[in-house]
Amino acid sequence: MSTETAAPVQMLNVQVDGVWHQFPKGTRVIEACSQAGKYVPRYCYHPKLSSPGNCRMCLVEMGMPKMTPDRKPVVGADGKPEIAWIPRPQISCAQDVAEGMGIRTDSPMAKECRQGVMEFLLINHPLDCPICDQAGECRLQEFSVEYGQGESRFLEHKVKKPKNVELGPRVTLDAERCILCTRCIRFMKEVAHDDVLGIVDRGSYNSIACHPERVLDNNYSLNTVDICPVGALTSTDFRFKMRVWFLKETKTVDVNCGTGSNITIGSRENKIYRITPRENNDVNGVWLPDSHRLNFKYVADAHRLHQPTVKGQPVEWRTAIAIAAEVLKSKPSEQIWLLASGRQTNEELFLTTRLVNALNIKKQHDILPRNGTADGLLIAADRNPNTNGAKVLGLTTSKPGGRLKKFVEGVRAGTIKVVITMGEDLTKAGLTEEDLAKLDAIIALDILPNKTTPHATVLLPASAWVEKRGSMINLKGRLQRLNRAVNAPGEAHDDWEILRDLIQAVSGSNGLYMIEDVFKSLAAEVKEFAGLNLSKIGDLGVQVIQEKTPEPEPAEAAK
Amino acid sequence: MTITLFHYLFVSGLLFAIGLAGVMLRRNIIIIFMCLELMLNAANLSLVAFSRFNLVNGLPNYNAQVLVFFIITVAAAEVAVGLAIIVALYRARQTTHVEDINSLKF
Amino acid sequence: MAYVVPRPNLTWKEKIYLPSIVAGLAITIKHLKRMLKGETKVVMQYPEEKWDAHMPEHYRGAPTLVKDEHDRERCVACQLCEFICPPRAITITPEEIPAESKFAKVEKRPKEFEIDMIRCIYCGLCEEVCPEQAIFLRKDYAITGTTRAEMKHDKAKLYELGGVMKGLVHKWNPKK
Amino acid sequence: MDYLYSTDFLFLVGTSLAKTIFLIFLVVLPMVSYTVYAERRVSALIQDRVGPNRTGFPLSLIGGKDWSPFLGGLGQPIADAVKFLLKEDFVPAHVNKFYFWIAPTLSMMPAIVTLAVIPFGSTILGVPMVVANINVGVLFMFAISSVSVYGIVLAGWSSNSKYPFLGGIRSTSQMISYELGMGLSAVPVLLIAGSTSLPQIVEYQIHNGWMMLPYSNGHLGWGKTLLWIPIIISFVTFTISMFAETNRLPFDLPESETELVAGYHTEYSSMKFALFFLGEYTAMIAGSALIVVLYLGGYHVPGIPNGDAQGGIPILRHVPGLIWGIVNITAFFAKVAALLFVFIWVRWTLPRFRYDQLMKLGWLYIFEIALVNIFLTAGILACTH
Amino acid sequence: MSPILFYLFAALTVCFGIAVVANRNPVASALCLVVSFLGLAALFVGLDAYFIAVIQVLVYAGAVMVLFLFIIMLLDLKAETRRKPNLPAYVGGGLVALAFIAQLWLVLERYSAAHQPFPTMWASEGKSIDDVTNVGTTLFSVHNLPFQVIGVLILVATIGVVVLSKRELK
Repeated sequence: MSTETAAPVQMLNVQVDGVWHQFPKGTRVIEACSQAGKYVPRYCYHPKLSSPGNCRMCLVEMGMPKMTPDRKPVVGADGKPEIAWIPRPQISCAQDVAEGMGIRTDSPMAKECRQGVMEFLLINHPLDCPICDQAGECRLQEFSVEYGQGESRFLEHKVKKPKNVELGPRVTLDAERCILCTRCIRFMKEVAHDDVLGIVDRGSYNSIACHPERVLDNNYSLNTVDICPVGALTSTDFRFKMRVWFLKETKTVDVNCGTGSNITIGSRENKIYRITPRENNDVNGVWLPDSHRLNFKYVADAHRLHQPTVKGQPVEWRTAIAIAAEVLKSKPSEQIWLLASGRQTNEELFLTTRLVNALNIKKQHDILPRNGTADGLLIAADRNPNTNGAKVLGLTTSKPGGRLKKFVEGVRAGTIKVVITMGEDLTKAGLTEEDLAKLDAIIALDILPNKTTPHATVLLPASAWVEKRGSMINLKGRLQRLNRAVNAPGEAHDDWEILRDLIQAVSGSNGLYMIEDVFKSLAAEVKEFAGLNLSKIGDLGVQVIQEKTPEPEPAEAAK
Repeated sequence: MTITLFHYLFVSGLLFAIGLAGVMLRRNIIIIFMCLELMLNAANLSLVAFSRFNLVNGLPNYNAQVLVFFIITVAAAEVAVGLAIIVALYRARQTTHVEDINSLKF
Repeated sequence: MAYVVPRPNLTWKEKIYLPSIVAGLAITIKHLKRMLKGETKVVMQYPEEKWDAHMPEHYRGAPTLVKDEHDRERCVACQLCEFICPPRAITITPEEIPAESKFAKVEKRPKEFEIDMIRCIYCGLCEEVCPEQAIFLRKDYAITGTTRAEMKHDKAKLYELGGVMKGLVHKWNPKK
Repeated sequence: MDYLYSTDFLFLVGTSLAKTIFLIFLVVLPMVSYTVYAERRVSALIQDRVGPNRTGFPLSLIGGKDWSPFLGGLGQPIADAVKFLLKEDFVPAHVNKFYFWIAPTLSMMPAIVTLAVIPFGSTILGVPMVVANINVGVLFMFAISSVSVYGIVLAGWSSNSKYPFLGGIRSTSQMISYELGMGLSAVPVLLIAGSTSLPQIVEYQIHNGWMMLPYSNGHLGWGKTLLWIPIIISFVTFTISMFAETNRLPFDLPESETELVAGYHTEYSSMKFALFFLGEYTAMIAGSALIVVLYLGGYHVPGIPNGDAQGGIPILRHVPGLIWGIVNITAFFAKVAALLFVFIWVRWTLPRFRYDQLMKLGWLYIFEIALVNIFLTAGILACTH
Repeated sequence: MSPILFYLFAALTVCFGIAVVANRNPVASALCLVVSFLGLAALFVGLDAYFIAVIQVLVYAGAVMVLFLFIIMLLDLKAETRRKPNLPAYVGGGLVALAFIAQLWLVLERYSAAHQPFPTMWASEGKSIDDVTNVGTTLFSVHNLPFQVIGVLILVATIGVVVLSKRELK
């Protein structure tokens, strides 16, 4: 990688705990220590934010090369420069490495400093870990175990501060637990550009608060909860719901917009409790908008479709598939239209193309465009997570939704008699409910009832995005992987299985038994996926489309 | 209606026909083997029937029964050897289907 | 590396085995005879004889929840017992204590606390792990029921079994 | 056709039916359930425990004052039976349903059918106490008991699970192996008695002394003493083979708990499991009965006349034959019960064999010894007669 | 033998014989063959051949078929249930069998002796109807040489099986 860079970054020699390393110029000392395998505890420092150096947790011993009177470094017996140690500890988060610098992260002094800082930080801390939501992922807990001392020597009364304060609609503050690292303040100022938080009162009574007459209602407010190293800021939504150590963490990708932010789903016993961002510096950094993060409740909706129905009557899967195939085979291909979805995974889209081929309905398919406004940070204007996948697999044109007008006309004119929809509400594609009633048959895959489902001849319950495995291509052309966090309810099947069965019923065997097989066929047929498989995609994804695809114009598409 | 030699011989013939059909229809070597046993037993039935039919001094003709005894003995030995061969064959070819065992050497 | 157990070299007499078999039979019949004569001391006949009076202080019976002398729930639904429980007998649903409650300082309490006594193995880990000293193994050991539902102790039942336990608890300590 | 309506035929059918009902429902099945009880009680006593001692008969159900623990423990088999009947009959989803259902029956039936040829008494009112007096009785027993292996094999195979399958396979090879030894072991007795008919073998023993107690008729002789040697060998090998055939410890490898959970009936529950249990114990009773008939004089007790008041001490012949008929039946089942006790006693004394040891014992010792023993017997017979 | 019993056991034998051929599952086939053999043993009893009947059950049902079942289960043969039936073979085999039966019928119809009832058994002095004794006597006196030959054959078979079932030593 570095061979291609035009101006090679200058490398500096730095000694970390007695071992000499090389770091590029501009590396923070705290990062250099981490790279050397010596983790330095920190509270206020965050790699994506500025460094105020106010928690004092990252104190280390530091030193510069010893100089002879003629400003030459003194070389020791081992041929390396000798170091003149600074008598007082230094914070490692606010300083860059320098040539010949020496760092001691585990010297007696550094250890003692951390112990002292820990003790001070805990003076007014309520120590209510059994109640606190942060317990289990709390830096205060972790570092007091690793670097603190076992017992409290504090005998006075602790300072009482406001508890259970609603900073905003989604964030609750417990000021007693706060260690005043100011990460949240800096995040709101530097990343969200919504400078709403600050510190009020003096001395021991310092506490975080919103500016008067303002609330913390920014769409990125929940990121402050993520970066809060202690339990001071907690998510109102997740508050007291479940202890974090019970949560099964599933690495997957957000599907609320074309960005495809990397996320981790925390679930327990088939129930999702929270969604947190996952670091991927090529996509979303470490942030995630609140709107995306909280949009998972519908998955556990009581109205989820859980049994295949034919004209409203519950039937067995086999029957439903057979009837759907019967309907499709009974009509000439000109009368069939397929509405795919930008929310389908690549595998499902691929099988959809196979269905299209099996039914021979060339050009009678498209996806439903979903447009909003971009917020300039992480929310893209295209709210379909996999528009690029649909384009690559040829289910839509370069202008998604371009064929819908013709489709609506066709339905109204009566030339289109059968519609297959892959989880999309047909009324959103321009049809009215009267138009739907006019159709001979609708075959719908969906997860929740909508305006189309009551009209569906065959309704096949599918899986939501947290319930399936697969892959999607985001707007920047990055192929990323979805993983299953929970199981689909009732008899609902994976979409690809439904499609596989449908294709089988329409055209005969195709021998796919696992999602890996589907990807294998996909990789064999589509050049973008050549040489890949689901495990090769990895947690962080792979770039498959190099050229930047133009985003659809919001003004024109939002009709 | 009394039961005569005819009935026994006919049942014996039926059994033999079933065994014969089985040998021709089925392609699983073990089933074929079982059908062979069925045919042997059909023969046994007619032997015993004749033995009962042709009394010697008021007793069945025990020569026939001794022959049946021999047949059963030889059949048992044959089954043991045959099944050992089938197991060896299966180990070598992973099949008991006669159509899959079509090479002279393996 | 496999360890080869050395086999003893048996004499011809030992190889017949019959003498040793007879010797074994003699031993077993001797036990039977002694039992029949009533010479062998046998175990306690449970429902008639009980050892309740001699139960040691550390006896681990059914796990229960306790309140303090001011009728305050000690449990804050931290779910550590649920986590530690080897047979996963404990299920806790936490809830926030409403602000108007006089115990609102503690913020959190169990909405539902269930111990499935069919699963419970009386190991006492829940008692050991509890940071609030809210769960105790009491001396009830004959937990029976006629349905599975009956054997699932809910919060009310657990407090009923547990009763009151005096003493200071961390969360009420103004210094902490 | 006429024969079907003759009095002779009806009498035969009637007495056979009466004997079958008496034997199976009044004697063997209660005996089975109380053998199970005895198994538990004896094992407990041997291991210095008490065993099931409190299930009594709930007298309150029939108007008793209170629930009195009457005859502590003897109600256990009845309680067990009720429990077996009322338990949930769970059939796992992965089993081969048809064979899974038929297997318990197949393991129970042969054991009961073998009882048909056992002469369990002399005569009562002139009717011989054997359900079917056929002249190939011994062979019949061997033939039918060899069929009982199907129940176990099918149970193992249809359960579609590892432990039962291994249990089934083990059981098959074990039973085939020991059948040979058992058959050959019995041949000396048949040679000496000169018959394969079980009643005739008992007859022989009444006249010439029991096989295992040759002087019980009071006559001594060189030939008899010499023949005692092969008979003892035959008795030992036959009994060992019988243990193996009935899957009793030390040969219970098909259901060894430590390795195979419960072997071929791992997946069974409720009444289907109970049928396996009944089958095993019925086989035990049938085996014991066969040993009694072949070696221990059957229903005969020295000095006691038979049901026709024949034989025995002359004074006793004046007592009505019916009494002696009942005494004979009692004597027979007392002998069987004693053998059952030995079965149980051995079970709680000896540890289980290893599989290769079991096969080695069957093929290299029992089989060879039994074979040589036949020649020995034949030689002695040829010399002394 | 009573006609009812004869027809019952003959039907049992033949029907289960057909089931042996018709079943696609080898285990089911083997079990049907066992039932067929048991029916056959009953037919032997009807012909007063008790010894042969018992030997039939002992050897065939008790040993040979258990061996078959054992091998089938051990090899876990399920392949055939997935195969497509070979229609011409079925038709051909069926036709040959039918032709055989028709021929048999024609021959037996014309064989007048076959329609005579079975003669009644009676024992002359010095002989008994104990057929174990009688078969044994015939076997060891008249057919002594074949008996010895059979013994050698079984020995050879035993050695053959041992050699065959030994894993080949490479």
